[in-house]
Amino acid sequence: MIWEAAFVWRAIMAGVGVALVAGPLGCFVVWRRMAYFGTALAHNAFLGIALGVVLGIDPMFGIAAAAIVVALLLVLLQRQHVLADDTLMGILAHGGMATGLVVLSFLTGLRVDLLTYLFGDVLAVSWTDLLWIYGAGAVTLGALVALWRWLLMVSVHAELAAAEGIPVLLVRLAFMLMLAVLVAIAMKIVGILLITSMLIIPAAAARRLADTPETMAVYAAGAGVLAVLGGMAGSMTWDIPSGPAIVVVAAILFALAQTVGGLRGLVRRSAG
Amino acid sequence: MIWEAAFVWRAIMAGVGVALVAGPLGCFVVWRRMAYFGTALAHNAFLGIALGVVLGIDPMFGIAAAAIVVALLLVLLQRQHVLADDTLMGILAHGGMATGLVVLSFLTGLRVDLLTYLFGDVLAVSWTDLLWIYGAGAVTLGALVALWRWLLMVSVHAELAAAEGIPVLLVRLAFMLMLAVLVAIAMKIVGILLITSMLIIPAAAARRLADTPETMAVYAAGAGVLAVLGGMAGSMTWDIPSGPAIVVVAAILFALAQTVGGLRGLVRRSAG
Amino acid sequence: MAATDNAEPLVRVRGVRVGFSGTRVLDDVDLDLAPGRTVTIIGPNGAGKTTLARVVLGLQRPHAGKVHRRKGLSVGYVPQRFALDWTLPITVAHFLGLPKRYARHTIGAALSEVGVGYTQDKPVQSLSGGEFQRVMLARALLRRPNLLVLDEPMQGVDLGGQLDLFDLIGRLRTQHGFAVLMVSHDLHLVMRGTEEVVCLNHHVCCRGQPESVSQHPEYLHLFGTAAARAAAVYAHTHHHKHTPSGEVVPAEAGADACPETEPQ
Amino acid sequence: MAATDNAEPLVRVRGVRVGFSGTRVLDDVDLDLAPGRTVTIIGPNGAGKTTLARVVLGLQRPHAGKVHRRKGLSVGYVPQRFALDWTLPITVAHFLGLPKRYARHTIGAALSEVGVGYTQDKPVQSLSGGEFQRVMLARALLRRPNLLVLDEPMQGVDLGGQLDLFDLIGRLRTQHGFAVLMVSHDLHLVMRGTEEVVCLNHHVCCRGQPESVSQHPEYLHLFGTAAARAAAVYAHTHHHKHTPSGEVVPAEAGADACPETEPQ
Amino acid sequence: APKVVASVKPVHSLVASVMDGVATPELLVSGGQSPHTHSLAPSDAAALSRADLVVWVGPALEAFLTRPMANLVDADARLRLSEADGVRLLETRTSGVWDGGHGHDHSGDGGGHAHGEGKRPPADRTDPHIWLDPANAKAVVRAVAQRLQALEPANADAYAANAAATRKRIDAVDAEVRERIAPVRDVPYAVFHDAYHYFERRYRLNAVGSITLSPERRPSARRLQAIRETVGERGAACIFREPQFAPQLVRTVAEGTDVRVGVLDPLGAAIAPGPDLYPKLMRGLATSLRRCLGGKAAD
Ligand SMILES: Nc1ncnc2c1ncn2[C@@H]1O[C@H](COP(=O)(O)OP(=O)(O)OP(=O)(O)O)[C@@H](O)[C@H]1O
Ligand SMILES: Nc1ncnc2c1ncn2[C@@H]1O[C@H](COP(=O)(O)OP(=O)(O)OP(=O)(O)O)[C@@H](O)[C@H]1O
Ligand SMILES: [Mg+2]
Ligand SMILES: [Mg+2]
Ligand SMILES: [Zn+2]
Repeated sequence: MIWEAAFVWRAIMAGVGVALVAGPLGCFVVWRRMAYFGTALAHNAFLGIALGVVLGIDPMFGIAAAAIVVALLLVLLQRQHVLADDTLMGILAHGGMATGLVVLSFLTGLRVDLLTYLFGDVLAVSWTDLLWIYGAGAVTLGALVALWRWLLMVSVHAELAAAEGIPVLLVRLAFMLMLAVLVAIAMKIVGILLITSMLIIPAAAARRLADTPETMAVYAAGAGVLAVLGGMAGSMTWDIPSGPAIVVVAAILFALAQTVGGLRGLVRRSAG
Repeated sequence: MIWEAAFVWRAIMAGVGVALVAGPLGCFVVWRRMAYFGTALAHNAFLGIALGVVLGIDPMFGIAAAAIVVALLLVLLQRQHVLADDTLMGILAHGGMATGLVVLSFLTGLRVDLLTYLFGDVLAVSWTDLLWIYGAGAVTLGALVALWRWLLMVSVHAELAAAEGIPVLLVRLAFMLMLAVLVAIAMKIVGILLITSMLIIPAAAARRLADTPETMAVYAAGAGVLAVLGGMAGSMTWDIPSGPAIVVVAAILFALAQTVGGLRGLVRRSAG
Repeated sequence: MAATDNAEPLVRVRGVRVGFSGTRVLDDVDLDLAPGRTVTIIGPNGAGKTTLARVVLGLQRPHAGKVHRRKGLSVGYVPQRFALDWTLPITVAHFLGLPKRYARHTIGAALSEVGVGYTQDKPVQSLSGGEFQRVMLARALLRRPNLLVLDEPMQGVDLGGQLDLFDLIGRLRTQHGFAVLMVSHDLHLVMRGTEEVVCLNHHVCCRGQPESVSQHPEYLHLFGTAAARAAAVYAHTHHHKHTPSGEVVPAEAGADACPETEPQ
Repeated sequence: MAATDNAEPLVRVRGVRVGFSGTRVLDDVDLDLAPGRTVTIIGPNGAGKTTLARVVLGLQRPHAGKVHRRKGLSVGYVPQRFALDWTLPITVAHFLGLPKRYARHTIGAALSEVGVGYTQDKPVQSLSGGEFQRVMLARALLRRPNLLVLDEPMQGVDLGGQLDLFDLIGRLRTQHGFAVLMVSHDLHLVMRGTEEVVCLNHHVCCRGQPESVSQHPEYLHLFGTAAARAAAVYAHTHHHKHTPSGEVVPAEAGADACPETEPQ
Repeated sequence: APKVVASVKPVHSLVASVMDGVATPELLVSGGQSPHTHSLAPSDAAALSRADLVVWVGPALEAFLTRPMANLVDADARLRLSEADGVRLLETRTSGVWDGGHGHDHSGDGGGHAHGEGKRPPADRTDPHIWLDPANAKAVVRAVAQRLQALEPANADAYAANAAATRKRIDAVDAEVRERIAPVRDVPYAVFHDAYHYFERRYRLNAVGSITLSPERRPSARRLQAIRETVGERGAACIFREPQFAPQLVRTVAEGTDVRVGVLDPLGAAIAPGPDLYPKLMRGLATSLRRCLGGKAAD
């Protein structure tokens, strides 16, 4: 049977690994209104590749460099307090992509396949990829746990946090870099569609059911894992691409959570 | 000379037409934190195409239908007040795209040229396209002017607006539909990269220089037109693609505005 | 509802109940707002005053009971909390012209009347707390509404300003005959220029004219000590504790504790 | 700066100037905050009180002058305006445990002390205005700071609550010896339990112990009538106008109008 | 029989032809799907991971296969045609306007060098449409047959025979195309994307330029104008679009001139997969060229 194939298990493990990190990290993405961040990084991958070629380095490093530049620019622009984060990320995303395209147009004769990064493929994950995912995941989760309360405080009220002595700028920067590194690695391995979905959708699904930030993080990780398992099962059963299948299951979980949350609200209210 | 070619003039006219509408509309996109909306619609174009094929209708209508469904779903989900708009749009974007991919995977033999929607091409604009742009543009601008103060009031404080008798839900819906129709049409003609950039970047550039919503709208339209002219000139001088060139010029204008705005702030402060 | 017989009320609230996640915030509340009259709601924190104002405005759907608003009602509203972010460039003058446009000198006059004429060309977001409250009030008054709903409008306004603004509201009400629904904590100020006071603590504890209410046992129960202490504040030494809703009134002092409240 | 000789101040502000787009909000302001002492800033709306508090906290960089904060300073802060949106699920108890975790009974006790023990498991966003202010105060006190900065902390708090909370702050200050910087409009309340009062109207108009300040000509100029009227509020009829900053003090009444202010 | 997977239709056709009567290879990108937006279904992944031989051109064409090839396919089951013996590679052209000259080797602007063994262009600059040169198709057949023989010596003879037959058929279709195109060989024309370098060189056609290097790169206004001018100056008779890409750009170039618009289908999108696809594809190209350049517009 197909379930016996090693690639299926690697795919499940990769998906679960991504889900476990993306869930908690995604909660901050949802709280801080950074849903656009993954997309912004993905759009800049183009520029990263072009950079990699110009500088003669591995495109992967080019992409990572572009991601870090985007994160830094975002933190810089945020300090102006005049434009919302989504606008800034939109500008960085499209500005970066357009710049990448312009640079590429000078590098005549070069072929770049952007869409590979868009769709990626969980089914094509290698053992080395798994190591990368779990390695970067463990580091990210560790940093997240270490910074958890500071990050929360900054999300609640940045000025209050600053007044109370939390290094707001550093905390923000650390968060952006964590996110940038995770997305850059996962984008290469499972594709941008899957990684940004896994950041946003399970966290959003968890919101209605959670009372505290911590439970939301745990539920988000759980919802992500469920989506991976459900999506892989669906993918095997109907022979549909696995990445999209996982995302669709995550979206269904979100819809369910909305319904359950809504019903719970109704019940509580009539009890009141 | 190249300036004599009709396609150049059509491209400039198309770009200017898009800029004139996208500038003012984009201000609301920036204020309402909806930078993600264009991307969300674009991702759902996939689903729209698939729908079009399944239902046997023109993909353009499928795309428009998907755009309207996204707009409606967004207004519906917004009413819960629990998740930020960017999160909701992220879910709709990725959920829709994944669903589209899954549906497409059943429709083997179907040909989808994603790249056309992503990049479009101002250089390939026909006279009919120009009619569409200016037609839809005029309608959108008219509706925008008519709803301007209500829209502003809803953006300032939705509850206050509702208390004062403004039909908040309808106003929101009207705005979403305006945006959806404009993006859907422009996406087909000039590509999603260009239309979402023209929505966000000129408006953001105008922010630092404007004191009132109206001046911001006018500056945004102006910045958009400048970007189109500059970008087209660049594309004719150097061998760079027109769409990306326009976006890059817009991004440069944004950076300039940031600098000018920052300097102005400094001057004012030391005067104080 | 003695005071409402002379005119059809603008808003009529009957038997309204609102609950959030297991607690009843409003329980069987009646309220009438008649043209030209001021109703003031007082009550401890968390009593449901804001919730009641939102019910009146149609922003909060009651979970039971009825709310009837007269057709064509035009409302001026000053919400209790309100923060505007910097993404929208908007000056005070422009904000006052939303959604209806007014002549610049009308706007200037309205701002001067609340004491912040100098803020006209400032960005709304740059205002100080008290300036912002004044601007909100100017905007609400400028609309010449039938009904003015003010949820603690004097928050952060300096003391001289509070008196002036109370007087201004009273004067305009006399001129234009609108109804006022006010939420306030300041018992001293409240007692001036209001026709009806409603003491609210989830249910209506007592209501009536200021003079009669201040004699009411329920009123004294809720506010008596506080009012007395406020007057004696300079000479006061503190040795008892008075906490707000949910803690101050013992649990069994719910609806039963208010036999004086008129039944619906 | 008479009162600051006995201890090295926690925060020392000297000659601070802050301007926004052409107007000077703070001009040559000095301030010392010493352990165990309360400094209260009073002044009309728009006087720059919040701006000064933010300068003290390091949130606003002064455009001229110096601010020296003692190393290892731990701060409790209650900002004037603050709204939290619903995207973050967070209960009151959890909010109090940010960023430092406390035992649940400690948190419960802190909340009960400010009179809102019953909100412990409510979402922060669902609190009423007064409940929220109380929670913010509880959180600031729980941190056992060296310096407590309270920007109109009693906004929306009911009257009984205000008295109790003032007493609570005073009691804890005596116990733990922290410094308090308070911004307030309530002159009656302010005058209790504060060592120093600073009247601010862009520049320091006068400063000193409450008793001496209330005799000061600048104080009377700024607040005299208001204070008198507040006391006489029941019997008061209004026939003069008193507007806040920028309008009340005529333009030429700038720094020159304060010869009594000690030069820096 | 060995389990064989081929990436795109033309490659699949050549492999199927070699395996004719023994087994049928699997095709990954079927129908009109683009190798650009393809994502693997589990059955595809399973096929790849079980395969004894996977034939693809290389990352320049099937970018989506890069990681699956590395991670799912056994190292000794991979066959990258762009590295196969005997396949002559061309570097992608850097300019959109060519001096034509019937496919002679031109260096310099618009050039694009032929690479024999030993000096291959870097992977990201390789023109991947190798099958459009029958000589390369024969090299592919040889390489595939060799691998199959090594995999399954029992059927070595069958493979050898099939390969020989296939090469013969390729020769036949080569001659047929050459003959069919001969009358229009000197007629200038332009194409949508630069996919036909191999074909032009083989048949010494007079292509004057392409609108874009590859479909995902949009042309500049300057390039578009240059190609328009070239089309005018060189008197191009036709400009060819491709079925999977929107026709607007081609229309823009043709606008205001009497250039006809034709269709070329270099991937065989409209042809049923199988051993016969390759000859049909080549003949189809010849027919389209002949018809349009000879005076009839398509669509
Ligand atoms: N959306 C909500 N969800 C849950 N509880 C809520 C919600 N809104 C209000 N509450 C609760 O209802 C109670 C009444 O709130 P309300 O704002 O009406 O009080 P209030 O009388 O205006 O108090 P204050 O004087 O402090 O402004 C409070 O305990 C509050 O926590
Ligand atoms: N970021 C800013 N940009 C421009 N002007 C500002 C800014 N912040 C404050 N101001 C202006 O500075 C002045 C002082 O503001 P501040 O908030 O310090 O006053 P305040 O004394 O706290 O008043 P209130 O009693 O009303 O809270 C106000 O007129 C305000 O409009
Ligand atoms: Mg309230
Ligand atoms: Mg203030
Ligand atoms: Zn007492």
